[in-house]
This record gives sequence, structure tokens and C-alpha cells, in this order.
Amino acid sequence: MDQVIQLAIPSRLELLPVLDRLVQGIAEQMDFSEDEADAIAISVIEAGTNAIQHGHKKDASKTVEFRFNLNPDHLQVVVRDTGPGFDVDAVLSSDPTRPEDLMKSSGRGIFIMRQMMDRVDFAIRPREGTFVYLRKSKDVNGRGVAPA
Amino acid sequence: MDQVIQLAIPSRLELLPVLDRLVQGIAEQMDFSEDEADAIAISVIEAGTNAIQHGHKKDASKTVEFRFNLNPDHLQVVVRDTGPGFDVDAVLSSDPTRPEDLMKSSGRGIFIMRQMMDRVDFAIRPREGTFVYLRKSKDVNGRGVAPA
Amino acid sequence: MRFSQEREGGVLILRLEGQLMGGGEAEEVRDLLLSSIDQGTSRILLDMGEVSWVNSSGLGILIAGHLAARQRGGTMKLMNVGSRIDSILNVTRLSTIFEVYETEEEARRSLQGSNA
Amino acid sequence: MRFSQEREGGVLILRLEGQLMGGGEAEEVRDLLLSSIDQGTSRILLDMGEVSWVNSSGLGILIAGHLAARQRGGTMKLMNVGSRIDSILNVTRLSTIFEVYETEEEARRSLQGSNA
Ligand SMILES: Nc1ncnc2c1ncn2[C@@H]1O[C@H](COP(=O)(O)OP(=O)(O)O)[C@@H](O)[C@H]1O
Ligand SMILES: Nc1ncnc2c1ncn2[C@@H]1O[C@H](COP(=O)(O)OP(=O)(O)O)[C@@H](O)[C@H]1O
Repeated sequence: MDQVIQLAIPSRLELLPVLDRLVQGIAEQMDFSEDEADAIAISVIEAGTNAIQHGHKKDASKTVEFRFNLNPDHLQVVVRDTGPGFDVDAVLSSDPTRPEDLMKSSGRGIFIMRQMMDRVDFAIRPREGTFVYLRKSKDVNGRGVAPA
Repeated sequence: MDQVIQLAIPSRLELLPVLDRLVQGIAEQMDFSEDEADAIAISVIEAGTNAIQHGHKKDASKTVEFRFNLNPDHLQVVVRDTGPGFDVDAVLSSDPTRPEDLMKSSGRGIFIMRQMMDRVDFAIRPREGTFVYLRKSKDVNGRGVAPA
Repeated sequence: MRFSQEREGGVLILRLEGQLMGGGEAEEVRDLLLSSIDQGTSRILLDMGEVSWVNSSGLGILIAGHLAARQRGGTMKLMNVGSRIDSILNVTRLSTIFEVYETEEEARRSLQGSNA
Repeated sequence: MRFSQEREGGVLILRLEGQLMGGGEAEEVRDLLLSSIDQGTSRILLDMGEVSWVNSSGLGILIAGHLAARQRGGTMKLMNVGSRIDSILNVTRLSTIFEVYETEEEARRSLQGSNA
């Protein structure tokens, strides 16, 4: 309980760099490597982008919530919007790196999160909203960036 | 309403650098100059330090709240702890730059805030806690740092 | 996100700076790319040297530029790609699509040699 | 906040790095200063070159070191003070108390010349 940082921002894409700064600060505080910090930051930004764009349709009066659980061996981030959710299975079964999808201008956010983090889970809860759970462990093969 | 960023952190001094990062990000987003961003960041850090040290006696289970109101012409930051408050008038009437006080190892936080920000106000509210209001305007003689 | 543009020998050189993350100024980059291509400038060089960050929305902008240039028989190339952005291009396999040059000389030569 | 120490000719040179803001490692700096002085090293040079930030708690640590060194007939001096920290020292008038040197040579010379 004494290791939780919470952030709430209006649904404006312009605020993503602010989120980037905060996440980098938290990752640094937890002694993640620079590569790991980048991996975490981009994943949180992707989740935040989805919450703003898809969850809230950029309605700035709606708030996106971020909850950072700082544990000794891992960081867990929960990103919440109050939108209607989406068909998670359909998205997870698509692969934006297939040659025929490579030129699509969207559809890479969740893929990037899953490459960059150790775990990515979703929960769509009626009346509560859409929750994305991102988890990154420390040291354990410190893979901040997937091999080329 | 759609320009409010909220942050809540446990009462741990080790998290002040994370706060610094967030504040610098917000100041940058609002196009404050680097000097102004530094002035704002150090003031918010001083207010956060007081909330943690004096308000919550470093009890990490207690949460310090920061509310950033991003307005076109100014930033207002409200820092809240749930401690008992203090005698504001007594503190405001003391001046840590008097020669006889210069060597004191404490008592500079509020002075620094007042030098760095355009306005600093306090409210002690029974059952609600201690609120520090910090305000910094844009351009208007952009004084991020007082003259030597 | 800030940017500046130069034109040299039919090539548009766009120098980007900051975070290419969608929203606001990043959309201006998309508009500039598409309208320049529409007006006939289909050889484009993006200088990524000062870009600190690209997210999936930013990648979408790069892809839009790439496709539009190709449709006009031209091409869009990248140069000065830092390691952060390189890793995103690798993860998403977009590294197999974008031509990336190490130096400005090489990049210019390759574009000016082309007949687009 | 990280730090490393060197001793040369009776002078303790403490090189600080990061944010001197109280809590955790900043308190280690206070402890090191006070225990070194206690053990007789009262000529101290703080290298602030890599310090990005000092808040009022950090200033309290500097003052504690200054006072303890003086009590032992010694002195604590600063060098490589960046503009951010310089402005805090000015605002709080602590610039009138701390001796600040621009270069390491000057600072060392002034300390090694002294008889503390
Ligand atoms: N928070 C969300 N709320 C509603 N729909 C979402 C959310 N996150 C993702 N989605 C859906 O999943 C799809 C895939 O998301 P993503 O992989 O991030 O790619 P992109 O955002 O570029 O479409 C989106 O197009 C959207 O339909
Ligand atoms: N949030 C707070 N809760 C309780 N007391 C406070 C708070 N902020 C400041 N104070 C009181 O005001 C005094 C002066 O604060 P400040 O100028 O920041 O200097 P310092 O914190 O170094 O003592 C503190 O010593 C404390 O007694």
C-alpha cells in the first residue's frame, strides 16, 4: 500500500510527453536500466494513447487514470479509461508484423506493449471501464527491447 | 476542468525526484522557460517535502496529493497533506536570510517557494488537512530566479 | 514536436525534433508530407536525428508518408535514426520497409540519383 | 544522489552526483561529512559539478558540514557550482557564507594553503 503512485490526466494526446517524464522518473527510481525504462515508458504511453483515443474518443473532460505499483522486484502499471472496451481476443489474435499488415497505419499499440513488457492483461468491466495491466520485472534477463 | 493533472504519492522523500520529473514535464508542456520550470519544480518539491516531513512525519502509508491546474496564462499547483497544519503567520513573519538566521539548518522551504513563485497561499482546514497553493504566471516578466 | 524543411534538387528534407507521438504538431508533419507529395515532391528525406521518441501513432505517420510517396512513384527515406527509434522499427518489423541511411551524404545521393 | 571521496594532503574531496534533496543517500553525505570532521579532517572540498538539484534539505546538509568544519577550526568549500544551484544559494543568501571556487586548482590551493 505504501508504494502506489497515482496519476490522473484529462484525455489529451498533448499530455503524453508529461506521462513519459513521470514514467521515466519512476523507472529510474526503481533502478531499471535505461532500455527497460524506455520499454516501460513507451508501453504506458501506448496504453494511455488507446485510453484517450479509443476509450474516451479524445473527450478531454474524461479522465484517464494511471496506477503505478512499485514492488521490490517489479513494476505494475494499471491504466484505466471509462470507455466501452473492445474485443480483446480479436486484437490479440492479430499480428501487425505479418507482411500483408505491415503497411497498415494503425494496430501496433498493443503489440508494442506485449513486446516491451513481461505481461500485458486486459479487463473490461461494465460500469467501471477498461483496465490495462502492464508488468515489468527487474533483472530477470533485463530484456528492455526485443532482438531485431 | 479539462486541464487538471492529479498525482498522489506515498510520503517518501525518495520519490521527490519523480515529482521533479513530472513538474518539469508539465512546465515544458506549458512552454515555461527553463528557469521558470526550475523555479516551479523546486517550489513544488519544497511543498512536497514539507507535506511528507512535517505534515505526515514520513508515515509512508499517508498519501500526499498534488493538483496541477494548467491555465493558458498560469499554472496553479495545490499540494495537500492530511496533517495538523502549523502557525502560518509565525512562519511567514520569519526571514531565513537575516544574518542571525543564516546558519540555521532548516526554515528555508517556504521562503524559497515565495521567492520562486508569483503567489504562495496556505489553508489549514480541520479534518481536510493542509493545503499549499502555488501560482506561477507566464511571460509577465518571466522571473524564474530572483536577482543575486 | 518541431520541424523545419529544406528543398534541394527536387528532394524535400524534413528535419524533425522532439517526440513524434500523434496529436497536435505531429499531425502537422503528416499534413505537410501528404500535401508536398500531392504537389509533386515525392522524394523525401526525414532527418530523425533530433527525434527522441516515436509511438505507434508516430509510426502511422511515417507509414502514411511512405505509402503516399510510393504511390507517386517516389520514395521516402530516413536518416540519423537513434537507437530508441531503431528498436521500435525492429520490434514492429518496419525496419524491413523503411530505407534507413547512416549519413546525410549517402541518403541525399541515393535520392538524387533516383528519377522519381 | 551518489558520491565518491578522495583524500589528498589532509583535504577531503567529496564529489557529489545527482539530486541533494534529503532522505536516503543525501543523509549518507551528512553522516560522512560529520564523521570525517569528527575524526579530524576539517578541510573539505565539495565538488558540485554533477549535482543537478539542491532543495532546502540539501542546503541544511551543506550548512551542517560548514558549521562542523568551522567548529574544528577547518573550512568547507564548494566548487563547480552550476547555475541552478547558484541561484538557490543567491536566493537564500547562503552565497554570502559558502566560499565557491570556479576551478579545482584554485579550490585545492586555497585549502592546502590553510593550516586547519
Ligand atoms: N482502451 C481502449 N478502449 C477501446 N478500444 C481499444 C482500447 N485499446 C485498444 N482498443 C481497440 O484495439 C485496437 C488495437 O489497438 P492498438 O493495438 O493499440 O492499435 P491502434 O490503437 O493503432 O488501433 C484499436 O484499434 C481499438 O479498436
Ligand atoms: N505541510 C506542513 N505541515 C505542518 N507543518 C508545516 C508544513 N509546512 C511547513 N510547516 C512548518 O513550517 C516550518 C517552516 O517550513 P519551511 O520554511 O519549509 O522550513 P523547514 O521545512 O526547513 O523547517 C516547518 O518547520 C514546519 O514547522
